[in-house]
Amino acid sequence: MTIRHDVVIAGGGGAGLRAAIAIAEARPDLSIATISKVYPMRSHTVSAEGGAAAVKLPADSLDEHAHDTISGGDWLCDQDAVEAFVAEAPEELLRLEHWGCPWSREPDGQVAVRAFGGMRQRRTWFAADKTGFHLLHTLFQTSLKYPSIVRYDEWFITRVLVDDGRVGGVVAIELMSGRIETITAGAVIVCTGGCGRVYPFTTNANTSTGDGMALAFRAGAPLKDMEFVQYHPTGLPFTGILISEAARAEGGWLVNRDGYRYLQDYNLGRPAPGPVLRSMELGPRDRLSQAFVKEVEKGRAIDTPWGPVVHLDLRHLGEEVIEARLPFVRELCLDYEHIDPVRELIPVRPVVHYMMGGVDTDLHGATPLDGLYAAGETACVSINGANRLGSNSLPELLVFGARAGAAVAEAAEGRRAPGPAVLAQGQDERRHLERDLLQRDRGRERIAAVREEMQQTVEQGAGIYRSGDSLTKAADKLHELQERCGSVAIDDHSRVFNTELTAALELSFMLDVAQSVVRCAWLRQESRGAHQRIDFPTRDDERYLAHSLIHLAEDGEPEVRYRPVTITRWPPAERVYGR
Amino acid sequence: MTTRRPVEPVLWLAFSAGGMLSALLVPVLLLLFGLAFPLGLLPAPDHAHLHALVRSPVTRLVLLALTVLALFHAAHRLRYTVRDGLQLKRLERLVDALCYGGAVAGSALAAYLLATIS
Amino acid sequence: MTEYTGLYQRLYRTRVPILWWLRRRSYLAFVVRELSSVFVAWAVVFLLLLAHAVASGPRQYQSFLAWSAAPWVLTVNAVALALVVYHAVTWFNVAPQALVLRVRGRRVPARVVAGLHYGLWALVSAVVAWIVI
Amino acid sequence: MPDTIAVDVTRYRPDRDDRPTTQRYEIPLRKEWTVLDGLNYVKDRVDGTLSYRWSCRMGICGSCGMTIDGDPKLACETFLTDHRPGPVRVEPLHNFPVIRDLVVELTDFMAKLPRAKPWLVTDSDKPPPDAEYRQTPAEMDEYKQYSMCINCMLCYAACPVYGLERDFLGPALIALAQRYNLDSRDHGADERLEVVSAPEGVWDCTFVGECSRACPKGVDPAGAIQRYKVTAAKETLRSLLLPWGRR
Repeated sequence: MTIRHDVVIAGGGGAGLRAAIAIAEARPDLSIATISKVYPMRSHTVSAEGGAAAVKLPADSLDEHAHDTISGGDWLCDQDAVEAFVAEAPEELLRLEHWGCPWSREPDGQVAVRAFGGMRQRRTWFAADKTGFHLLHTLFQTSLKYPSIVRYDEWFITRVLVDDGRVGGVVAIELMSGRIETITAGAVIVCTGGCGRVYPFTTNANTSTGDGMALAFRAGAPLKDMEFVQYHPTGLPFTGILISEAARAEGGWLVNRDGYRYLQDYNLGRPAPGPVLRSMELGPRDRLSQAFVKEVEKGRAIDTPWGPVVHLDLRHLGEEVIEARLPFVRELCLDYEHIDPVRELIPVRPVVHYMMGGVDTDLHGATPLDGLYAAGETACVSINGANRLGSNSLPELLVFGARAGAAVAEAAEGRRAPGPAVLAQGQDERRHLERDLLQRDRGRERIAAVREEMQQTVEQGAGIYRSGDSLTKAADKLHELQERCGSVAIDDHSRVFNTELTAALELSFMLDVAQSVVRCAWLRQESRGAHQRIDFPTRDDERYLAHSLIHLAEDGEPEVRYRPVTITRWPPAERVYGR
Repeated sequence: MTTRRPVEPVLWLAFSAGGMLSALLVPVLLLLFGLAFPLGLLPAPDHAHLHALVRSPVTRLVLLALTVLALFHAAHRLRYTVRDGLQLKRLERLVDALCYGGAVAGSALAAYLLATIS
Repeated sequence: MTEYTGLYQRLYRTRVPILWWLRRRSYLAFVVRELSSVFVAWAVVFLLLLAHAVASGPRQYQSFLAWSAAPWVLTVNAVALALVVYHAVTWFNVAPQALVLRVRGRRVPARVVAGLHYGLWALVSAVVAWIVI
Repeated sequence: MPDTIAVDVTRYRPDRDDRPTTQRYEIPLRKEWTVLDGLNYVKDRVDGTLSYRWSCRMGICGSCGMTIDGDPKLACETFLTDHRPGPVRVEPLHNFPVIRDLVVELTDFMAKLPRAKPWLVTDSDKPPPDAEYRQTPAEMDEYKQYSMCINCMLCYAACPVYGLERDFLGPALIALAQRYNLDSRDHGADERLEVVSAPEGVWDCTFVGECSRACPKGVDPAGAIQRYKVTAAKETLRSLLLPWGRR
């Protein structure tokens, strides 16, 4: 059976919904399928806490936002993309306001903005500390207005179909029934979010398994800058639940076992009682996470059953500020650590949070593969470079979700009926799923065992600090795990809501992503932003002011190329914080 | 306003008003006349005093309002409790008719009784 | 392996048991609250009979008093009083959820709204008792 | 503290079972483990065929609603140690058809959702301003609480009326309608009234109040419904008393 739509959007989170609305507004005649493995409001956008950056105050300027972003990204950002991004971010956030997003307000009724890490001005719009939640629900509820958006909730995409160099649709499983369908479309926009679950300790939801990255990669699109993985400096031990950067933006301190604000030892400025922009706790995430590792090496962290931690101190902010600005932080601490940040120190440690890399796209979300687009964390337009600044990801998914939608709406004019090759591939994939996976009788490996080994491998090989050695070992191990993944046991032979089948598919997606990360990290022999090589501790603009692009070559093996970074107005310079 | 069944809001208003009025008035009245006087905990008021009281138009009006609204309050609650508690959705119309019918009849009787007090 | 399951027939649907309101204490409390209305109705009927008796003359009033002292009437009234008080308490407790009061643009806290109701209750009761006695 | 605890999990595999059965798993009892961690332990190490939904594991995505020891709960916010000595009874949410194991069917809610027009309805004659709508913190307070719903469906599982009346719009949906009605930027209250004030809207609610007690995010759907009744009643009175009025 085949279902036909004009556009397929893979993923129903922030980027996917924004793209869908953009198309529905521009071209109500196009039929849009949003296919997501979860209901839209479960998407990981929901977990974003701190806020969304866009120039708002008169004292601020687009150029300053651009410069903060570019220096924050250690000059690996494409500056034309950054300029487009900062220019459109304000109107996107304003549009959200017009759609009903409950942005926090100043007493006079204006939208309030807060400070954020690495930003020279206050420009982070926020809805208390549940910004992602409100943003996602606003987008989802607004999307219900448009009859041309057809939702396929809880459908799992297993393959992007390509015929003659052109994308023709996807194959997806309806989880509720187990139906496997070919859904054809002239364009596919991949908006499946990040891949934090490749690592053992992450803020990311269970669903962030890099599906879209792997799907695009397998379809022939390149992945860009995959070696840049962001560790957020403040996650709760054991769970990895995120404690928002807003906690530091409101004035929280990071202290070591001696109660000492250790960031002053890492070229991030001198401590002041209140928050100082681009200084100390408001430095960028890569530098803060690296400082943590150094503190542990110096023996100044606090040991817990879940590894070393430092403390986040909010006590001096007082109950009123915490309740008004950080209620979710308090709720999470109370629920999961049984501590009250009003009176107690919060144990925190760095935790994998965001993938700077992703599917290579241009400024309009288009990948080099005809008909394939990407937006959001899945994509790499290159505004985040080597390290994303906090609160840039939400406006990114809006700006580039909308741009991808607009591009698709325009390009859909010349759409063709899917060729027989696409349908044949769909049949092929269906047979593969039914025969090789659903009927698999004997498997030697447990899915979870392979997954855990992969996660430990990637953490040890490509963590906050990497080396040629650690990466080589990781690459070998991942190769072995890839083999073993082919024989994992799938005891569940039911068609109905078979989460063991999806877990096996996700595992194979994650292994593709993990291998890309390790390979690109091994090849980049320099330290830049979130990519810190012990054996190459300095930035090397001569050789590596360039994006890595990994793609499947003709022979089916991955191949890495480089493309120069686009520099428009801000030549590479030293990253300066605290001065 | 284009509510399809404006009768629901009206019934709900009567229910609410009855609930409020009976919550405020009934406990004390029942405590006095239902328990305190019969049990001799308090001396029962003499007839002349009460007679003067019930002859007053204000008392009669209050009593009428209380009775009518309390009956509609009871009808409303009973209707839903019977419907949901005994799962009699299919007999909903009959249940409604009996409950509100009872309230209307009771109200009429109350009005007659209170009007004929001399 | 099974073929397509004809899923819509295979969803497992439970029927709500007829005694669903015994399954949770809160459900039972709810049903009791709703049934208190029967005793509210009884109470107003009782008061009507009283008013009628008073209007009919001293003799009828005396016999009403005697009737109301009969054990079964006393029992009914004791139960009724308990449930009417339960009605009043549950009514005032949930009132703040339905009633939003504002003073100078600020929402009056739920506790205060409930407190006002209880205060009014006490006042009304006192006035009624004073008038009757 | 004993180092294991039993969980009794409802299993239902539509291609094998006619009715749900219960399966017991012994799992380690750790103080930082939630019921969700326990289920994940089972899924990863004991029985890969167990199906349930979960995603964010931090109480914001709303996926992992289940009936735990009789109460509708988020599995990721319910700690095993609070249910000692066990066994912990884990069932699918009540009032919903079961697809499989702990996975329930939510299509009824998803289909009803658009009917309440849960989006900002603005004056269609006026283009949106090029600045933000002003909204004071006090104006935001009016609806903020109702905007915190995560659609976890616990309130539907707690609501006996929804169990009896499939047509009932239900707590979360009416609270969501109220969220927009009370938003100072919205002008859609009249459009929503038709749906919400229908018999299967607010009037089906008997104010059991369990929805508000079940809500893990402090939303008060029962209050939203009662407030809606007050509004609808006022409107009706006005139209009855002033039939020649503005409408």
